[in-house]
Amino acid sequence: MDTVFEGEIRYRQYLSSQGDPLSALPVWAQQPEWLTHCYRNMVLARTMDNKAVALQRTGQLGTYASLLGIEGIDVPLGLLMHPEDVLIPYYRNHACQMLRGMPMEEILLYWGGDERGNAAEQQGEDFPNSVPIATQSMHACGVATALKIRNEKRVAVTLCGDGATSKGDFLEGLNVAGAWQLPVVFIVNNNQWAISVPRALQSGAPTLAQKAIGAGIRGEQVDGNDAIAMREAIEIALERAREGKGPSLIEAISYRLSDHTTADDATRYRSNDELKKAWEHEPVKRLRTFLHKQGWWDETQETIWQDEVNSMVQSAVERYLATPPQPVESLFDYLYAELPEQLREQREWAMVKAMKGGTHHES
Amino acid sequence: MDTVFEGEIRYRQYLSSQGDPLSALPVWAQQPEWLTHCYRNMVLARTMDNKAVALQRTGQLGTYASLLGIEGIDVPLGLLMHPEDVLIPYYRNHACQMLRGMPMEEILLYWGGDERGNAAEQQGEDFPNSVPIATQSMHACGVATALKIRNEKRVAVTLCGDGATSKGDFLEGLNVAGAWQLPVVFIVNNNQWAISVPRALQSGAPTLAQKAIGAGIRGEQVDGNDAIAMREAIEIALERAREGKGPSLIEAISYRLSDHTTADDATRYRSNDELKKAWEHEPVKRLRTFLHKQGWWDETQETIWQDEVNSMVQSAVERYLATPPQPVESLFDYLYAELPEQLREQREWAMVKAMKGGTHHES
Amino acid sequence: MNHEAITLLEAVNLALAHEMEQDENVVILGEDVGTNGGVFRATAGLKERFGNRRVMDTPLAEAMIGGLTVGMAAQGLKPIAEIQFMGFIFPALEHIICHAARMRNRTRGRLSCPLVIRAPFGGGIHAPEHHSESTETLLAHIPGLRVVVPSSPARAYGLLLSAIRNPDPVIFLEPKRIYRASKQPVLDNGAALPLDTCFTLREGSDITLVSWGAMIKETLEAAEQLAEDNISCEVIDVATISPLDMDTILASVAKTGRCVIVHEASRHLGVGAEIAATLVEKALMDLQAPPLRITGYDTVMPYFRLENHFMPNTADIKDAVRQTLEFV
Amino acid sequence: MNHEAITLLEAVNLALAHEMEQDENVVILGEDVGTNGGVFRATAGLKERFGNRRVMDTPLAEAMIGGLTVGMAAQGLKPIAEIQFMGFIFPALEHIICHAARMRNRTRGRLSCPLVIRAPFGGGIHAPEHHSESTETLLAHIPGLRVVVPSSPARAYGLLLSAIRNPDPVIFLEPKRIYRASKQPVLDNGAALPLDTCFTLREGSDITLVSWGAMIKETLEAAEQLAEDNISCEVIDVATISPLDMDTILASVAKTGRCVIVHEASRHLGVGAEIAATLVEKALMDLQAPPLRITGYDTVMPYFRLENHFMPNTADIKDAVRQTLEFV
Ligand SMILES: Cc1ncc(C[n+]2csc(CCOP(=O)(O)OP(=O)(O)O)c2C)c(N)n1
Ligand SMILES: Cc1ncc(C[n+]2csc(CCOP(=O)(O)OP(=O)(O)O)c2C)c(N)n1
Ligand SMILES: [Mg+2]
Ligand SMILES: [Mg+2]
Repeated sequence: MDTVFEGEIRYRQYLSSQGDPLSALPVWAQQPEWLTHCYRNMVLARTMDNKAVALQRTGQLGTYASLLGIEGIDVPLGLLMHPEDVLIPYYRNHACQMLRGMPMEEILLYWGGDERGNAAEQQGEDFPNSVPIATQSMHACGVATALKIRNEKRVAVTLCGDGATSKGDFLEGLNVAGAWQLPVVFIVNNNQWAISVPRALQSGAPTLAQKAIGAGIRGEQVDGNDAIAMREAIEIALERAREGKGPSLIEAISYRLSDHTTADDATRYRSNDELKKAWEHEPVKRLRTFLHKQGWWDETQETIWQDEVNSMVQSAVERYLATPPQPVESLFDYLYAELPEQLREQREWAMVKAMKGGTHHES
Repeated sequence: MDTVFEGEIRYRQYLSSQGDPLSALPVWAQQPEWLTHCYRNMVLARTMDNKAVALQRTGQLGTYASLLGIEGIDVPLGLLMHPEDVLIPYYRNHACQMLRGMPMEEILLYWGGDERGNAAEQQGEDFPNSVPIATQSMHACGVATALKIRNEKRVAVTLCGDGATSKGDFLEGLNVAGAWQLPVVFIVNNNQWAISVPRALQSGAPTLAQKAIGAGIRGEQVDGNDAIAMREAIEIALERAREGKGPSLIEAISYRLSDHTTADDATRYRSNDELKKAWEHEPVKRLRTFLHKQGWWDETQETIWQDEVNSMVQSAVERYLATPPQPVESLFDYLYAELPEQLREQREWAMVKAMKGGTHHES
Repeated sequence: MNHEAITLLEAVNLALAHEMEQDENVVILGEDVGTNGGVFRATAGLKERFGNRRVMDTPLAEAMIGGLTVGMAAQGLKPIAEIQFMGFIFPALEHIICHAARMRNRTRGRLSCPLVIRAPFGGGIHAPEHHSESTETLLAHIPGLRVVVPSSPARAYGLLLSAIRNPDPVIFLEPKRIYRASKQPVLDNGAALPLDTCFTLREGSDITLVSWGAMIKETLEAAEQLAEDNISCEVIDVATISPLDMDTILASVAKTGRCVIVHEASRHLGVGAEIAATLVEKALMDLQAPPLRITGYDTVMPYFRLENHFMPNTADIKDAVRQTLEFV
Repeated sequence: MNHEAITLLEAVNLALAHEMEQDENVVILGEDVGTNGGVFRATAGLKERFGNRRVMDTPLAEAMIGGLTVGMAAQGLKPIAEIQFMGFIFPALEHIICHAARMRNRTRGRLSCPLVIRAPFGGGIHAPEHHSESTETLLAHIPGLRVVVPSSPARAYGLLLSAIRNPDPVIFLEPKRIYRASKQPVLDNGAALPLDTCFTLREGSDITLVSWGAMIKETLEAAEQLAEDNISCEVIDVATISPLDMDTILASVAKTGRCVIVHEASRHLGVGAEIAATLVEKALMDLQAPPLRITGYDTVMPYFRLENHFMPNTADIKDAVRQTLEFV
């Protein structure tokens, strides 16, 4: 029997969990600038995240999906995408959204149950969070199709979790990206869990990156806790897409260090031991250790930055909390470019009802 | 970068298009019995098919999907599946259905627009034709799950076209089959066209078999015009599934020698040259030539068999044409195990309306 | 035998456990239904009790859940699939509409689909986007399906038993707003409640209030409050949305001459439309006032900060009742 | 400028070509829409004329078609997706319902989805299973969408132009039974017809007949035949199923006092239910008889040998009119 196809998946990693280089570093990683910048933003993201969880616990935010453990993926990505690229995120990419200019208070507004959290003009053409799993993969292909049709040197980047790779949308997306050679990059945040379902139950495939093989596109596996490896992988993929060399799939191996959302209790289904081990590999400490060892970052800088970051987050929270709710008409006013005649009567009712005051179920 | 996964796809073929062995044949193929039996059934299938097309052309059948070009896949499969296995076909597997006991007139009845064509008791637990593309792939996984839960040594076998491999159902099906190690065999009839869309536009993957790699299951490519190769591939896959060794995907390379259906006109989108070339590789002539060369089949046998087959088909057609339509109540009587009270009134109306006679759009 | 006071959610769990115990063909599948016991805990303890061959955590794919369920059911299992939230049911619709609802009809009874698809639905719990819609119309319009919505722990228990035992596909929509809202003693005796029939929860003579699911709470509240003003409301819980038992509603309206229909779903082609249309078709002469519909708006369900504006409330129902009674 | 008599199908093709010519953001995608020009030939010649960057044969996956369309539209293209038959639209519903219909609302207008999804629908052409259903309710119930159904070549041309130009998502359902049923001169002048409004096709004083799509044919036929008996029917083509222009229907019924609604879709929660419900809500006092619905049954669309039993016909409509007129 002739072999008619051969494929392989390789694994990219530079830093050990202890922050030591495992092989020669890329040239750019021999300089402090980018990596300290990256680190600062990872700390900012984590601080914002802690605050968001705290807000939820005190009833000031809705159900919230923590970004804990995704910093090594989202922060490099946010720094590397061009402003004119298009981010088509899932619901865990607040760090990347922030780096692309979305004000922190808008992020909170979204998780506070307000559509205006998707409306920040700084979001440009970026998509809002996608709640229906994996649907964003396909939107990214649609965006990439538009970019390709118009011959623009822009890239559509989309993210999803390991669980999402089981859904048709993700798989159909990979396939059309390959068939049409679209300028799109798929990043899978393989954080080992889809709520309570472990990675092993999602697929019999030993890697998720090999789903790229099924679609005939480029795929690789990367240590998602290693910001250096992630930058390398993302840069290559962005560059290829931008140059018309086709799509890529990056499986970034990470770990969901938080509960699935604030509505979840992960102790019901995963062991403390596993979680404790995962913390040994986490991206923020890893990069900090590396920077320390390089002499590019020290405790004083850390303290100063922590203070700075805390006050940035605090003022964002204040702006968020000061945002008055939308008027009831807002239910109607963005449904269509122009409200159809037929809906005017209901809009009136809604306003009258709101004026009459208290609805039965108090907010 | 470490290699964390390697995979390959191999191609299985024994007979050249001229019916000459390309390598040592399996032991069973050194005897005439099975192969002549297989050949006879291929001729039967083709004769039935010609007749069905003729019936459609003369207004005695509805839109019909020809099986021309699938004989090398369907006939071996029909002969190799065990009676207790479950066939979950697509809409082009009449030959396999017939070999599993479905009377030819029932096949015609189905294509004649009558649900009773799915009701033949000889169909046992086999599924009816699946019109919504690729949905059957998932049903096969559901059937296989049931077989596995009950610890039965039975196999679910499902087929689809090359176009269907782009649809989420097929891909989600491969994935769950791998995750759960289900006793299921997926056969892709890669006949190069999905109506007017050529194989190359469906996927950037050089083989469709490699979609198995994406799902972490066994996959291979087989010459679907070579009944010997198909028997080998099918036997191995069935055996593995039956023994609990997991699912397989077989990409059978064939060619749709007909229009997509009788409602299609393929000259609009594909060249006569291509079609003519495809006829050089077709499965029935290939096997006949091989049998001739082996001295296992001759012109006299051919003539006798043709006559026999013609009369078998003819009497099936007569039984089909003599089947009176179902009464109008049949619209209601199989919707639920027991007709809900709520529908009795409509059932009455329907009967009254039918009695009043001629509907506006004459049948 | 359990007859403690339990929540609707616990009643669902109890019915599932009861049928799994009785019939080894009953199996459960869905996202997070196993170890986690479901994100709402509806399947809590079942995997431990019945093993992972009968309680299956699936990969994350609703079309797949729908398709697996069809395949399993056609093989004679009685699969109960959980769709985590009704807002994620759409990828499964092809399997539900084209296959589950048709298998028996398509094969003239040779194969069938004795399956249940459970999904929590409706608003009012301040959940994220897509977690609060009421799109029962999409399923209720499909011939060959049954769509059932319980409104109390006891009805959840009894109707779910019937749904599981039913030889045809049943969509079982669970109003999550009242999952834990109140408790009621439920005898775990395997006694089913009938499908395809309304339940009259309160008798009355002035007006008929028709609702289902979580809105039964506000509807009963309205009836109670109106009673203080000597307005006597009959309250009907539709329970099975499709096929719809209009006979009970018609009989009630023949008596009261007036009707208000209450549902959370959007108004345009909500199930209330069918009820009102059938009322006027079959009982125009009984109607002393137009049947009014108190419903969600024809807007997208807003994010939770404004969701209570979308949801009908007790005051709305009372206003509609008064308006109906004043109609001349 | 073309003003030959053309079929509805040709009118669709003409409108597509017109808008592609006018606006380079208009692109077409779907299965077999390119080289083959669509299985019904609705896109014939467009790939040759506008190239395969603007007329795209997609891989076979409807969820993907839905999702691509959303992504393209959010980028400012005006994609027109063809779903080969409406019976295959289900996998795309998640994208249509959760994204296309919500993008503008979700982002408070920052992004939008100016897209059209075309699909042939309805029975009567003796097609295989799943090729003949009328499930417009499933889309018409969804806030944020528009659902449009033409019933003549001229309306197909004018409404499709509007649908393409509309800044929001439009589902454009093409009644395939009348794709080639008759011809009408259509001026290819880019003149659009308004959405969200009914068309009164025939004025009358005794009764209002309301329908859309292919059933307009039988409805007009019935009106014609009834005129011979001096029964004067007003015939309204709803055209935009959602949002529904009830004003036109209410005004007509205010005049006639009677109404028959005709549609192919199943009765239970068919669009007729909403029309009847709104009629009684807003015009109970105008109604001299219950509005009747002449519809498909609440059964699965049968295989084609029996399909004509399922479909309403002219005699049914005439019977309903007489019954309504006799109501006292
Ligand atoms: C279509 C759909 N089905 C189910 C859900 C409910 N749900 C939300 S997140 C989630 C798990 C996702 O896991 P994964 O893709 O691994 O991403 P992670 O949250 O781990 O980052 C599920 C099942 C959903 N949002 N959408
Ligand atoms: C979900 C769905 N979409 C579209 C169709 C219309 N359709 C019928 S057959 C077909 C092409 C199938 O091609 P392929 O899978 O290669 O099978 P083949 O007919 O070539 O054997 C299409 C698009 C359908 N039946 N179902
Ligand atoms: Mg995950
Ligand atoms: Mg094909």
